[in-house]
Amino acid sequence: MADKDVLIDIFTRADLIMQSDIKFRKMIGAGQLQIVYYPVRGQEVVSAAMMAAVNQEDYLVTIYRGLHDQLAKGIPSKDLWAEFAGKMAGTCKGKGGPMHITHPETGVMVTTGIVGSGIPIANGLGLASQLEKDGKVTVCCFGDGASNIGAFHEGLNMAQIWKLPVIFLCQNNHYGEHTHMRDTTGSETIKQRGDGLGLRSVRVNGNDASEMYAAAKEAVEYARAGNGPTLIEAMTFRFHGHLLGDTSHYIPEEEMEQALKDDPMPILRQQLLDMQISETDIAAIEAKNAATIEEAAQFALDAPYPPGDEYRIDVLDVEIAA
Amino acid sequence: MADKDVLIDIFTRADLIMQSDIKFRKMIGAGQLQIVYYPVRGQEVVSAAMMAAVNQEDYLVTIYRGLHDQLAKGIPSKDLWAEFAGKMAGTCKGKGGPMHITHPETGVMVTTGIVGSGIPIANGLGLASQLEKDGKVTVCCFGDGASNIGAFHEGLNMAQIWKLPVIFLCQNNHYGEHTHMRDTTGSETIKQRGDGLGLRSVRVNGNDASEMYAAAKEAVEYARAGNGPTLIEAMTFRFHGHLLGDTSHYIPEEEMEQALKDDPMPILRQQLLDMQISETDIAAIEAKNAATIEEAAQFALDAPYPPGDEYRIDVLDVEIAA
Amino acid sequence: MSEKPAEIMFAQACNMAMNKAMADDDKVILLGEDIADEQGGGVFKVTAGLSAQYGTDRVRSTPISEQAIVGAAVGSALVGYRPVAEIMLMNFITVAMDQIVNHAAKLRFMSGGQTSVPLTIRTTTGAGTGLGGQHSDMLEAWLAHVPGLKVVAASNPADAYGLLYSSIMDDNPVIFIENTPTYFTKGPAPAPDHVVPLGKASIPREGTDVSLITYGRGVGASHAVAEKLASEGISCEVVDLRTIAPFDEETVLKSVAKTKAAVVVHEAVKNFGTGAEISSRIHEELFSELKAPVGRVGSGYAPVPFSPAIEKAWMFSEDDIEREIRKILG
Amino acid sequence: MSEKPAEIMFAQACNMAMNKAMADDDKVILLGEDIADEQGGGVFKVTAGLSAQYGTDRVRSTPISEQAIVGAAVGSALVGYRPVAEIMLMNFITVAMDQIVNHAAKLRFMSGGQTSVPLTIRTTTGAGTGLGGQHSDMLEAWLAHVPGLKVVAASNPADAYGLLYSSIMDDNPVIFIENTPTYFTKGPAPAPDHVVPLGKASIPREGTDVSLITYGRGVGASHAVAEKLASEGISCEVVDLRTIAPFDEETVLKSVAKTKAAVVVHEAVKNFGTGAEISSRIHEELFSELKAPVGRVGSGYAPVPFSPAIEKAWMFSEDDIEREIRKILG
Ligand SMILES: Cc1ncc(C[n+]2csc(CCOP(=O)(O)OP(=O)(O)O)c2C)c(N)n1
Ligand SMILES: Cc1ncc(C[n+]2csc(CCOP(=O)(O)OP(=O)(O)O)c2C)c(N)n1
Ligand SMILES: [Mg+2]
Ligand SMILES: [Mg+2]
Repeated sequence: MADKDVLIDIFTRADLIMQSDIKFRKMIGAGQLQIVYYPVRGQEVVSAAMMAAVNQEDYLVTIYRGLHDQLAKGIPSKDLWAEFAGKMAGTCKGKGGPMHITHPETGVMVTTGIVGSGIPIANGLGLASQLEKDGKVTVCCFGDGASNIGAFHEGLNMAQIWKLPVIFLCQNNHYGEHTHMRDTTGSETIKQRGDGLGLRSVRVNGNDASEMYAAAKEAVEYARAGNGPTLIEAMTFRFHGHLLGDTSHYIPEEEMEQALKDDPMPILRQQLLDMQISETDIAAIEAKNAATIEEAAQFALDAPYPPGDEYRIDVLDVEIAA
Repeated sequence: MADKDVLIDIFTRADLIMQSDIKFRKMIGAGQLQIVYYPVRGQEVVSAAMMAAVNQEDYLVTIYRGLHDQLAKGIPSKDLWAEFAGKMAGTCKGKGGPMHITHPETGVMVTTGIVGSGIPIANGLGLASQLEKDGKVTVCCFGDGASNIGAFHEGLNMAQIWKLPVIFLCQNNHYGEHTHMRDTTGSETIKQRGDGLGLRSVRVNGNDASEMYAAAKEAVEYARAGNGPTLIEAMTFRFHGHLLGDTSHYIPEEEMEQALKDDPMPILRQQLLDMQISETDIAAIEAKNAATIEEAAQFALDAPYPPGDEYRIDVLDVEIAA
Repeated sequence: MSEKPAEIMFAQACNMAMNKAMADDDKVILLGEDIADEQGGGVFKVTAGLSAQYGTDRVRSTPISEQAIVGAAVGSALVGYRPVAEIMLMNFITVAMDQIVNHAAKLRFMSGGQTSVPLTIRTTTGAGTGLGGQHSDMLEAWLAHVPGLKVVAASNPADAYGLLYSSIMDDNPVIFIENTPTYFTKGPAPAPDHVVPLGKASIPREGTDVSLITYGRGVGASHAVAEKLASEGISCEVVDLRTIAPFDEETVLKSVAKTKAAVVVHEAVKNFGTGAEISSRIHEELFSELKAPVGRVGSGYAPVPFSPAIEKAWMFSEDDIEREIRKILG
Repeated sequence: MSEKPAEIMFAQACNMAMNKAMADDDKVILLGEDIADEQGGGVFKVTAGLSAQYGTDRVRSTPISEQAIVGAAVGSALVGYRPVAEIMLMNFITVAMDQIVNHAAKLRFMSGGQTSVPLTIRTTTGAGTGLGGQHSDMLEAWLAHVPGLKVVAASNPADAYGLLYSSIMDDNPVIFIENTPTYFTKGPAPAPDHVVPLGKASIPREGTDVSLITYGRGVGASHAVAEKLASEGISCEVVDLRTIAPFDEETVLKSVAKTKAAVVVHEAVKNFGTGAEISSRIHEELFSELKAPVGRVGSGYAPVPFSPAIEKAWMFSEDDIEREIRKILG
């Protein structure tokens, strides 16, 4: 079991994620936000534990389903919410949107909407750190489905031969869009593929904060010591389908029931209680997160949209003529 | 040890390859042919044994370094030589050239110059056979270096989940262009990658006719029985560099010496002798091959070039206007 | 309401075309992510019901492996199949360009005509709905530049039906581009045997003052502008290319020879877009007859922006078309 | 012979530009297959000696993994490096288009300008030497159509030196296209501090009757034709774009405003090629001043054929340029 402070840290991040996800779904459902949203409910602990094991300066590359990673890595809620809402005050001036969050101050370098494409880019960040000798690691998140695409193979291999300080965090939620992993993946596990490529590979219950944190910590130390990359296959589940509106019709009822029973959030909360962290203290964390989210949501709704001709800025290093 | 008839068959194919390679290099060296040529000397037995284990109707997909595969599969020397020489009588009317040999009558469906790209296409042939239930297998040849590219990963995985009748023959000659495998490949072996992807994978001495033939035979039977693909990593070597003119400066002397000592051709010849096949019989095979090659080479030199405006034909199903 | 002729949605028309092709020819097979019914019949439900009807042998959900998807289509096409591969969104063809360009487009030629690749790649895209930079690009200009490929885009459900059927039955590799934002717009239902030949443009609206040469979503926008300008006495002819490459030069040149003015309209980025080729061809053939240089309308020089206001400012629009028409008509 | 000014080969000029960039800025790193000296310094030896000088940390031979190569360049560029990635031959960008188009070109924009991608992708290609369908394509039109990318091609060693240096030091992603068949042709050596700015065309030959707008290998061919026609009193101006996208409209339009006639010349397939955009822009701006429609020269509508006679017939040629000039000059 990870120690108290670590678990509190993880819980604090995970709860922010959970509450944010709930709020986003609510606001979208109510028509207050009109965006394509990839829910993260169920996967909170994976990224909370992972990001608790790295520093703010360390890099993150993630995907369209990235809210949990981005919040866990520390992007301020206001900036993130404003970007989701397409506002000028958003992390990317509203130009990127939810699928393309960048926030260098917290190390979030790329969020991609192309399955698997973050992996080769993460190597580039790792390569820079290796050359700089700056001691940073790069965390690269992607899904089980992404392990079927060529970039995964090329990227993991290059990281291994060059011993790049990159942690490949495969958040295995069993499904890629509507297709179960068993129908797309010739190997039993994703870890097996990492083994086949020669890199250090582990498979953990990503929904268990302590187990996930231990694996993350070990991978980070391994990378910082110059030993190279690790593939972490973190087993988890997503409770609200591929994107909001998806009814999860393709998930057998028993599977969903079991997954909900294994919901990592109440389990983690109970672990805190079991460690004698008081209900009051936990409630205080939750309340603080709730307040942060309320404020961020309101900020996002109130903030102005970017002007139309922003499209001519940031294409090249000079403004494009109208 | 494979039986006599099989070994004679393999030797007959391998000797044709060896003599063809020697002749091509000679003619190019003498300026009689001006083409980019990828020598196959050293890899004869791999493809001779593989193709001895399949039928003419079975499909082959191969690469720029494909002369050995194409001859072993049975493309008539005249047609092949004429294509290498860019003549209208060539397999592809001179439009494809050495890197792009197609000859459906002998099952040679694609020769690609793009590393790794034959793999996904081989799956398509396998898929057709699976749907047709025609009992055919597809042999897909590529090199060790090709195992680093995304298409390899995607292709092998798809073959496995769909149990396609495809044999992935990785001819591991230790080098991709001028780079040794150890500098590009995170795993010890290519077989390991196949294992990681969940498919039946074996590693054999491709230069040993019997061992190679046994592996080929087994893979073919496995595929025909509907069990799916096999990855065969066949260890071999290329004696004359990546392409003609390459001095192999990047190959350590001892490595080259050892490889030459292991030259599969004299070993196979000796095996025939050891099996009481007479020198006369062997010499007759060699003489027949030599005659075939002489005739093909002369034919290729004498045959007319295609007319310039052939470029408007075969682009689409209708001729393109001038 | 009961008077109205039967209408169907664009997505439905594509579904029906595939259904008919599969019924007519058992060599037609479908490959793509989530396309079978167990996975919901495609994220936009364009393939819904087809695996139930024809089985998952012929309608195959695939891994997220676009190179393998297109490769499997190329290989099976080489030996007599008519695969229809779905690349979920057009931006994802970037990972499969090798299979499309170096293989599908070239194997007929490089084999000296011994083999052919009668495959269809269906893909969808389109801006204006806030999907942002990596899910909205119109990349038809790339494919039009590749000898050996046909490129097709329909502007209405009936054409989609007739063109997709023709694409599948064509003996050349065809890229069939659908438009996500208009998937669920309706139009008159085609007759079951309705076929639209490839390579033939249509003239959905005749006019005398200017020809609007367009395709896909540009057709609706051009119609709207034509309607508006009609009230001012400006008569626009709308030419719907339907096949973008190789395009129907005869129909285009005939129209412009009549109107003596043209604007080419597309959603894709204007710079180096398909409009440039069409404009050049018109100038080359009809230079001395033109009232003014051919105008072009396309989207701006930027990735597709996420935020609605920027996306709108960036995107081709009816206003742009109108402005361009007024400019060249003086 | 001793009078002759120092000459260098094209390939050498590229080598020298990278050498200078690496010396000037230790954030310049090279990635590519076989590029380090242990592997021979590149298959065409363009990077020879650089790993000896700067170490294999900065000059890295890679696996055959073009997505990983470009991805590593993108990632390191995001945090301050100036990577130069070599894609051995241009046809192989087809496997890396996602990294180039969806990422390198878009990350500055999609991040709202927080990050930038100052990478250079060097690649080589060119027909006419019998490499056949998959090793000779000129695909610059694709890249020119992608907002956020610069596309550069040099026509002589000195420009190659000055342009490659500028490309590496540019803060935008640049595709630098080399030409294999002319790698070993010579030209005057540049001064060590010679820099050619991106976005600026040159006029290597002035003339009054017609402007030949071209780049890369088209420049030599255009010069040769200009030379030939000069004897007949036809005066050709040659405009070498050097940067294909975004191209120097000002110089092009100024030249054509003077000559009142233009032919655009490139090696790439003519249909939907870059020549269409340039031709369209000229028509749009100078329509009423032109003596005749802008001519275009490019290669034929076919994959690059292997056999020499077909390849020659297919390929753009000096004859084509001459014919086009005569056609428009009447
Ligand atoms: C190259 C590419 N192909 C297809 C898609 C469409 N797509 C978006 S998400 C997704 C599923 C990815 O599944 P997984 O990697 O398991 O991640 P998850 O969504 O489960 O988190 C697909 C197919 C894409 N974005 N990029
Ligand atoms: C996608 C791609 N990248 C690079 C090349 C250039 N190239 C041609 S052959 C080759 C080496 C391939 O090595 P391997 O797969 O081991 O096969 P071998 O040549 O040894 O038979 C390379 C890098 C290519 N043809 N295609
Ligand atoms: Mg998943
Ligand atoms: Mg090899």
